[in-house]
Amino acid sequence: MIWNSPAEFFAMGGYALYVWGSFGVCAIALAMEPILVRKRQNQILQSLRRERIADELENEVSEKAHARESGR
Amino acid sequence: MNAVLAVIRRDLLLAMRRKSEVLTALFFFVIVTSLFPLGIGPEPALLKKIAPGVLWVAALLATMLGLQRMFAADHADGTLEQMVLSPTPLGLLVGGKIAAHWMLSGLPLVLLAPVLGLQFDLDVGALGVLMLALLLGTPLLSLIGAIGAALTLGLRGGGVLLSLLVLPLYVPALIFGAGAVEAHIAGLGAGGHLSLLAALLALAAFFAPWATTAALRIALE
Amino acid sequence: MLSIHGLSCVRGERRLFAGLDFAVGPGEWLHVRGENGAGKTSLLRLLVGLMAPAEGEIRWNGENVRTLGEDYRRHLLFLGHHGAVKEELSALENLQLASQLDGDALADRSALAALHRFGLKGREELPVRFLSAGQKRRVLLARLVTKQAKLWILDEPFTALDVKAVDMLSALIGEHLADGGMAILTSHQAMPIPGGRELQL
Amino acid sequence: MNNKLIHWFKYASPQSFYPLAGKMIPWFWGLAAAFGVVGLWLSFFVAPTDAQQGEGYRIIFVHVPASWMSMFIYLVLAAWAGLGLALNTRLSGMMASALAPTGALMAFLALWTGAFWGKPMWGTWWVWDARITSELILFFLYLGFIALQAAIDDPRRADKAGAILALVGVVNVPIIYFSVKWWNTLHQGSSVSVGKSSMAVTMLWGMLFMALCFWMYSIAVALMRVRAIILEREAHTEWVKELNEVKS
Repeated sequence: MIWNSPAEFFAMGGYALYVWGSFGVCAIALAMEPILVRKRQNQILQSLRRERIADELENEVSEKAHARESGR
Repeated sequence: MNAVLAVIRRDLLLAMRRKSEVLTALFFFVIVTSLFPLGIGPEPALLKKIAPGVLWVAALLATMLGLQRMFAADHADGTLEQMVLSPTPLGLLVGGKIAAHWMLSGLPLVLLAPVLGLQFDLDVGALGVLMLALLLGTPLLSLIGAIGAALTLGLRGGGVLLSLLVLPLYVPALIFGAGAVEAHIAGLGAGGHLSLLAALLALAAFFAPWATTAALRIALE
Repeated sequence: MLSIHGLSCVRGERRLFAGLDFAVGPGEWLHVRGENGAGKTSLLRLLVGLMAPAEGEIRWNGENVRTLGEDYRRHLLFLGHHGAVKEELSALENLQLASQLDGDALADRSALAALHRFGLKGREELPVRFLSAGQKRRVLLARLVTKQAKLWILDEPFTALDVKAVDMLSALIGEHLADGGMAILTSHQAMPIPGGRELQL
Repeated sequence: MNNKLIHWFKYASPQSFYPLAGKMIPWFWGLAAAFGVVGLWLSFFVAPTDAQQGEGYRIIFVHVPASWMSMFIYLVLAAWAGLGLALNTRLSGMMASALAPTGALMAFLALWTGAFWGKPMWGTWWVWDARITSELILFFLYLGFIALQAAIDDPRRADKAGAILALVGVVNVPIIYFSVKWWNTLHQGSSVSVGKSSMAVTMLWGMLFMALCFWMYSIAVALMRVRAIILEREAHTEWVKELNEVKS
């Protein structure tokens, strides 16, 4: 093991800002990207679901109208 | 071949009828290069050092000004469709358009550059190299620019988009073009830079009309 | 002879037409009709090769026009919505440059004759932007006289024309058909030219 | 042979690729995580302190993979774009558009970590070094690609126009690299020699594993994005309406 204590690990031999600045930004970026993509996917799925519900409602209405007419 | 000459002649004729467009780009070149000494200071040694870069960047931007109009007018009035339907291969006609664009935007810069170079205290040899570099480099700018102009044809925000697409591709021309003059001033000889510029020009002359043609067909569909 | 086999056209996500079959032989003409947005212009653009068909083939004398390329375009004259007329140039220059684009030089004599036929006498040297919309249209139509093409494909050739010009153009198409030419055109009005068939999109 | 070709074309249709990609994504996430854990362990706990650069050198464990991936993704993007242009398959264009944002992100990370590496090593955030400058221009090329596709409404035209731009770019990237390198040697003043110091073998292994992690990550994210793009473009089709995700 190279590090004697956690503090030494986080200090990175005096390069803490640079090392953690690089790794931190990479970690944030690589975590954010899939979240944003997932959001995009959910948005499109949601609009597709709404379209489907709208279609179903339309069908129901027309079926009811049809039933009323034939019942008469 | 007659058709290619006809394309060039028509574009030159049109430019003569609306001179302002050509002259605007030229004045832009003159003004931009004249602004630099005002911003940086009149020290001759410094000006001499930055002259090649300034002249080249200004030439780059001046060429950009006319790029968007390269195909836009022909697209709007249906001439482009007639060019696609002409029995002459579209690649050759596009080559004619590019040649005309160079004669209207590149060639005047080549001729004007030595005068502006004097403002920056360049000697006669350096002025010669500058002209030669621009002579090889400005057709390269027209060729690469044509691809961008065809890709952005008829798009919203086309002008800004065009510069975003084209300027990064201009980097080699800028480096070798300005580098030739710098190398000459430094006494290293401009031969290497100029031959690389010529090689790039040959490469672009071969590929750019083809890519432009493909992009135009896509834009017309 | 132009023949179309199972042609379909898709614009964006919409299918404009599908499975279109027809043929136009020498001396025949086809009147393409349909509502706005039915795909008339798209059909013409497919026929001249500005667009690629989604399905089907267009053949000229039995060969696919995609493989024929310039051998097909040489026989073709297409006049679209837009004028393809440059405002800054005169009628004469427009006509001559258009011919040169096709690879033939056009003598002053025949260019002037064509313009006179369309009633542009005295306006040959005027920049086109000083002409009226109908006169600009006539400059364009003068191409019909100067270009020797077997197949004419005209998109709304009668728009912006007065009665006299309409008659003149009808007569011109009639002559072209009598010479063994072919024509395909879109138009909203009925046309008194014999030998025609209608295609409803 | 012919059978195989048909097999591949089957997966080239968005309809059959959509569920396939869905099944592949977790695997690539798993691989990315596994390589990432090993890579981070190697880069922080196994790789020794560098004799010249101290602990600061550890930035290369993200910097090098990011710059490799930014270049590699551009090549893959151009390959998909060329394939789409040649074979007219719809999926190719979608793959190219799905890769572009990830490639741009990698180029950005390469520049960012490069700056954070440069500051302690060379005393400046930015150096006009051939590699860094080329990376910057690569970043611009990505932005141009994304902007061009965003400006075109018709997805088919966007695919084709993007493809031409990507191919032009791929021809240009090496030219740009060599021109910048040439320019850099002429201007001796700012040239920097990146330490050719004897790299420990464990450092190489760490870099390799981190690069594999980035690679798998890029595939996973690109597949996720291509699924979203497929849904957006095929929203009107029957098969999308019959998907389980949509029904529930």
